[in-house]
Amino acid sequence: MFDKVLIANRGEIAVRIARTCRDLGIRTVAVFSDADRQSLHVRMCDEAVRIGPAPSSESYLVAEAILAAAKQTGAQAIHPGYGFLAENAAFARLTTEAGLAFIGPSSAAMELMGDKARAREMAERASVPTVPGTPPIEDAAAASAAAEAIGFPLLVKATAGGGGKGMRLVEDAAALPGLFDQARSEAMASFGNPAVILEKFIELPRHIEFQIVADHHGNVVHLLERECSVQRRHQKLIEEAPSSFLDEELRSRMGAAAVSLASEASYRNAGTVEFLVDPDRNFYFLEMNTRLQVEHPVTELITGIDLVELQLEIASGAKLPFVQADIKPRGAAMELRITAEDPFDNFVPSGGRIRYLREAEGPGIRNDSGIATGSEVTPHYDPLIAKLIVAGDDRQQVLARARRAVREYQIDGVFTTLPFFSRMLRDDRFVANAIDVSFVDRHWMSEMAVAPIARHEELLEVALAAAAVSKASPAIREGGVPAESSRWKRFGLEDQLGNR
Amino acid sequence: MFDKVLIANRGEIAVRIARTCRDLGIRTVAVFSDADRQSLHVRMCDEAVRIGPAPSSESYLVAEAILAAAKQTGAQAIHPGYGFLAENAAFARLTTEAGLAFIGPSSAAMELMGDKARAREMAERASVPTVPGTPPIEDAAAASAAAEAIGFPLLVKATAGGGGKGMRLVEDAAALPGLFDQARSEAMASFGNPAVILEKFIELPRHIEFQIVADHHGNVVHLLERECSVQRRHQKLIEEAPSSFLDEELRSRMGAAAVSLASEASYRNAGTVEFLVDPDRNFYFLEMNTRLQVEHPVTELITGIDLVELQLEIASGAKLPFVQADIKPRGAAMELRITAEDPFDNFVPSGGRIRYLREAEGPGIRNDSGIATGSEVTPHYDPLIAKLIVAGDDRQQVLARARRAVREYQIDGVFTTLPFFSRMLRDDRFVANAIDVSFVDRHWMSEMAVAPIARHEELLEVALAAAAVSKASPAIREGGVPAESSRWKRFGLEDQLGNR
Amino acid sequence: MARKTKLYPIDGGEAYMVTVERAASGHRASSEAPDFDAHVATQGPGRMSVVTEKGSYEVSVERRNGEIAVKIENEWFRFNEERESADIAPRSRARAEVKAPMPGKVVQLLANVGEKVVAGQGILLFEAMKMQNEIRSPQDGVLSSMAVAVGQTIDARERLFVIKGNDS
Amino acid sequence: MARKTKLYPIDGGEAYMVTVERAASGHRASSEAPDFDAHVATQGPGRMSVVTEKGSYEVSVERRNGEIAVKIENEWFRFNEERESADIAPRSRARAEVKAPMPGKVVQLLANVGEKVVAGQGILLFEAMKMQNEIRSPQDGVLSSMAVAVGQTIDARERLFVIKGNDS
Repeated sequence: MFDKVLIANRGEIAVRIARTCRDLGIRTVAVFSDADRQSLHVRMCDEAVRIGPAPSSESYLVAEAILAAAKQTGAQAIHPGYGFLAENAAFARLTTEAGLAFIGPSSAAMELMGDKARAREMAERASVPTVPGTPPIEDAAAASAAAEAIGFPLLVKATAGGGGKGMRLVEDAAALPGLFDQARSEAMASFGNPAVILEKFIELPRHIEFQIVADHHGNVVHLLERECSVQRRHQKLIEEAPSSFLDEELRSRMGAAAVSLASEASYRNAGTVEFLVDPDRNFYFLEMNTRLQVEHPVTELITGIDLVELQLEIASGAKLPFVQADIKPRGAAMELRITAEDPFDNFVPSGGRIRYLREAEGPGIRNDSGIATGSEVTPHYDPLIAKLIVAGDDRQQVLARARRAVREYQIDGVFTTLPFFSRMLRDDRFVANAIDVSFVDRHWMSEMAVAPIARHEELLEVALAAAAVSKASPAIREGGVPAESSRWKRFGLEDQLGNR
Repeated sequence: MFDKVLIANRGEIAVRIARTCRDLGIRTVAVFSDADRQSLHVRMCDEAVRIGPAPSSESYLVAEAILAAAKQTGAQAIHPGYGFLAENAAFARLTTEAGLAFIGPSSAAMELMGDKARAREMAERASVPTVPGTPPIEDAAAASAAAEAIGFPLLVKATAGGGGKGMRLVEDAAALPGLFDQARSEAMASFGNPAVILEKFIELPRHIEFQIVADHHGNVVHLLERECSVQRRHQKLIEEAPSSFLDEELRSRMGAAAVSLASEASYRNAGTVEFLVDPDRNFYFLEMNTRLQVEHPVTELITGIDLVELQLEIASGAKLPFVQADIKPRGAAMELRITAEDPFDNFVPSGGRIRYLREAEGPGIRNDSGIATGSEVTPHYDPLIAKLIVAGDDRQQVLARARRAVREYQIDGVFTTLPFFSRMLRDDRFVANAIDVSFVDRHWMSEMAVAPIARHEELLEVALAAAAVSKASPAIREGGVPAESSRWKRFGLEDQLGNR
Repeated sequence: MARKTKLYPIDGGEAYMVTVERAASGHRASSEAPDFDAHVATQGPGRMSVVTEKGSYEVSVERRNGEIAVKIENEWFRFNEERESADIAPRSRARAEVKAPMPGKVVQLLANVGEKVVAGQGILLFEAMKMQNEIRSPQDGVLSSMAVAVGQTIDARERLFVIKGNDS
Repeated sequence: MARKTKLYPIDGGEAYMVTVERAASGHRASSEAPDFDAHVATQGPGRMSVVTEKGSYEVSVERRNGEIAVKIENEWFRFNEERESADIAPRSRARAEVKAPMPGKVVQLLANVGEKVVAGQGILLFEAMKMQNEIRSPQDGVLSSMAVAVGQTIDARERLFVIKGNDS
């Protein structure tokens, strides 16, 4: 095992990795930008090296600076966390060339999975279902014939396309010829290339992913699934395991598909195979993430495995200490991503100083956080500040504990997604797991965020009492914060107030 | 199940009970003294009622005030926690007579177990081993004969005694006659009653206890053991489960003894049977605690059972949802009791304001705390302010995580037992579990507390840097605290400083 | 000493009248409409514990620019300290310059220079902290100038665009 | 502006000389004996992060009565801000009155009135917060009066006993 590991990341994931390293007696090296000198991850590591100014393009994304820090401190391995350089194949290669272990897959596997076309090819070779589609099609008649095999609804998509240009949703066979021609014309106009393909349109899909781990000795095991369908514009907000949408048969087939893909790709270390699952329980390979996921703790809680420990062991050459049959879920778990965003204002990011922090605690609660009382939330990085992870015997107990924990959790100084969770965890559709990846986009701002406050009259009285004491008693120190870090300082708003 | 429960307690246990109630949708009523208006348990309950001034004799110990609060709020049941009125049979009876459920055993069972002689009788009837002893003995010859059956060393103890008067430790048969006569004379002089008994002297015993739960339908199950041998003057400091001192055979026999005793006593709800275990693995009934224990979370972590939930279910008439064969330990757990005491000054209590609190978090960590940043630790109540509970696959992982967690845990404003844990968790003897109940008394103040600081030179440099910046930069806000709540305000010390 | 305190709903309805007086361990706050009687204890900046006959509540209070925002159980209640008179009510100004609130990148322009816009209308898409956000017009008027282009990286407080009011 | 700062070990050894200067995000502190160069960042009252070539440390600092106490990894380091001169060194005073530091109960008397006692000697056992603690003599002298009896309940600041100094 390594004696010293450099953690090429910041925030909650750097803190989380440092904890397991310390448990294993491994010394940790933090890297930090000028904006992060005060950050929790610097305090939680055994050594710390400055790598540049605040912008990540000048610090956390600079491979040379990170490798220099590793060399300077004598680190033997680099854990990239997620984001930043975690899926940068060139960084993985440079790390290995510098004689250090990269805690993740080979750069070749990262390159392969980073290329959507090659990843899809690999999935097909591994007999993993992909979204049914055609090669480029030239005319409407051929399209109609091909459409029979795919079924409706389907998408006509420009091969050179992006951003919805040259794309048409086709509901039935009658509409195909017209929309096919429109798409070709638009593709020609937009990209100078009229080539289009047909692809099955997955309606109301769920996002369900499988955690896999693979050692350097050819062993690949999946650690069950995570249901991640609560998303806003493709950003996950809540993840849970197991998915109550899967039965044992489907779980077993999807898990086998994930293992097969990883084996085919000679994948090493921890990775995640993401699938879309349609309401009829058909699943389709979406992509593979070649790193530790934000949501890995839910898998840890239902399997009892420390994934970071396993990553370190695999990277140092150990064999997997279990086989597939050993992996049995115990209970259920859910992760809530607490970000510094205002869910009532379309999740606009919020910066400022954490004036007060009291995390939820007690039975079934795990906290993976990157902040503490006094921390500054700066605009430079991802707004994820803390993860609240809840375990229990079953989904019902997890939901109850999560509701309690969200109510208990106190963060003053920035807007957070806690109010989103407070309402979401009580939503009948979420409680019934009757959701899909577009649920939040369809229902939050238009309906859930504007729904009246429950127990409004009762809470209004309390609010009036508190506001009146605050106004009437200048002796009481207020919750005011310096102008440069105010919750009110948000997009445009402060300027507007200033202009009044 | 109940709709509303009054929690007749304060601090961490009131908070912990409130959490499970909220998980179950049960409304909670806090009671508080004037010293506790700001306390966390008031903020964590759904309702709160003042029951009197700060001294517990005028608030938390006043049965009438608590029953009046229950009546006023319409609570259907009272959870007493531990301490205060938890083992007061009269309070349990008054509660029942007021038409409320008492979440604990019957007052009859509490009275029985609260009387040491009757409890010992009950144990003998249940064939549970007790410390071997004799009835009162009149002369040295009879004593010598009786001593043969007990073996040496043994104690000669005045039946009317207490505080060591009329007590002699006898190492061998030759010494018995002389010491026997001395003890009788001293007993006569001290208590006017020369009667003495012989009792086996248990050398270097461990304290190992079994959690039992019993429903109102005659079912009794034990939830395995807790090793609680790390004690200072009979105050537990660290508890863990399972005990690595027990093998399966002994665990099974001790567990059966605990169940047998509870059955014989028609015990209901949760309780703990405490045993002394000698180095030869003989065990002896010590006493039964008729309430939830401080250290119940270690049992929760190795069994996956929420004991407070189970208490509430039992009290509302439910049957135990498991049988003995279902109870299998998963992994290991350890609890560290963080008290406001200075371990370097003989554990003298420390009061003050919690200026900064950051609990340890991450994999395997559970916090049950009664404080938050800004809390006052007052001299009125037990100095236990927080419990750090650690779970893992086995004792080795638990120890590693506990060391990490203690290092990570930050409390400013009062002295705490964290430095004790920091040194204890690295002690070879503790790591090997080669301890007994007198270990801390024998080794802490004389040896471990005065051992040099590890990595002294390295940390001294850091201390000098921090102290120099603090002294040289008046601009930096200091960690000074108001005089009335200072860490320096301890027994005698402040007055002495003031007199200089 | 009891003191009457007025709080104005943010939406402009009738003012609430709350009586505040000192009490043991904090303050007592009471009102007739709505009818309540609360004990309020303060612990640290902006953190309060409120106990009424109905329940016990943990509350966070923030004050800024004459507004009092109260958070209870993850719901927000907002009041004005003073009634905004007609004189100081928001109105269209001659010129409103909108600046970038934090460093980021311009992703898309949503309005063209010379276009009539209304208050709250999105003018450009701005990416910061990995998220896209609309920067909106603070008032009705005309988008008179655009200082940035798509793809441009912007520092905090850099000017983005100017809206000329209808009055001007 | 570099500034030399002296810190005196609590045990009275040689003073440490540390140079402090402002630096980005905090201060730089350095010394020749022992030889170190540290970056110190402060976050909130008494909380510091120290980064040296050897490592990264989280530190808590408390100052009171001319003493600076530093906590690192649950170990304490204590310094005096000023060297105590012979003039202000602790000495026996004419009379030292010792009061109860918190409410509690007298459990046992450990010395008799008229008895000669030394600084640090236990005078009585006091129970508070469920724990028994020795109240000790602040100086050498004679236990001249005892204001309390075994079993008596005492309020905070109530007088317990008086020690008369040998000088008097």
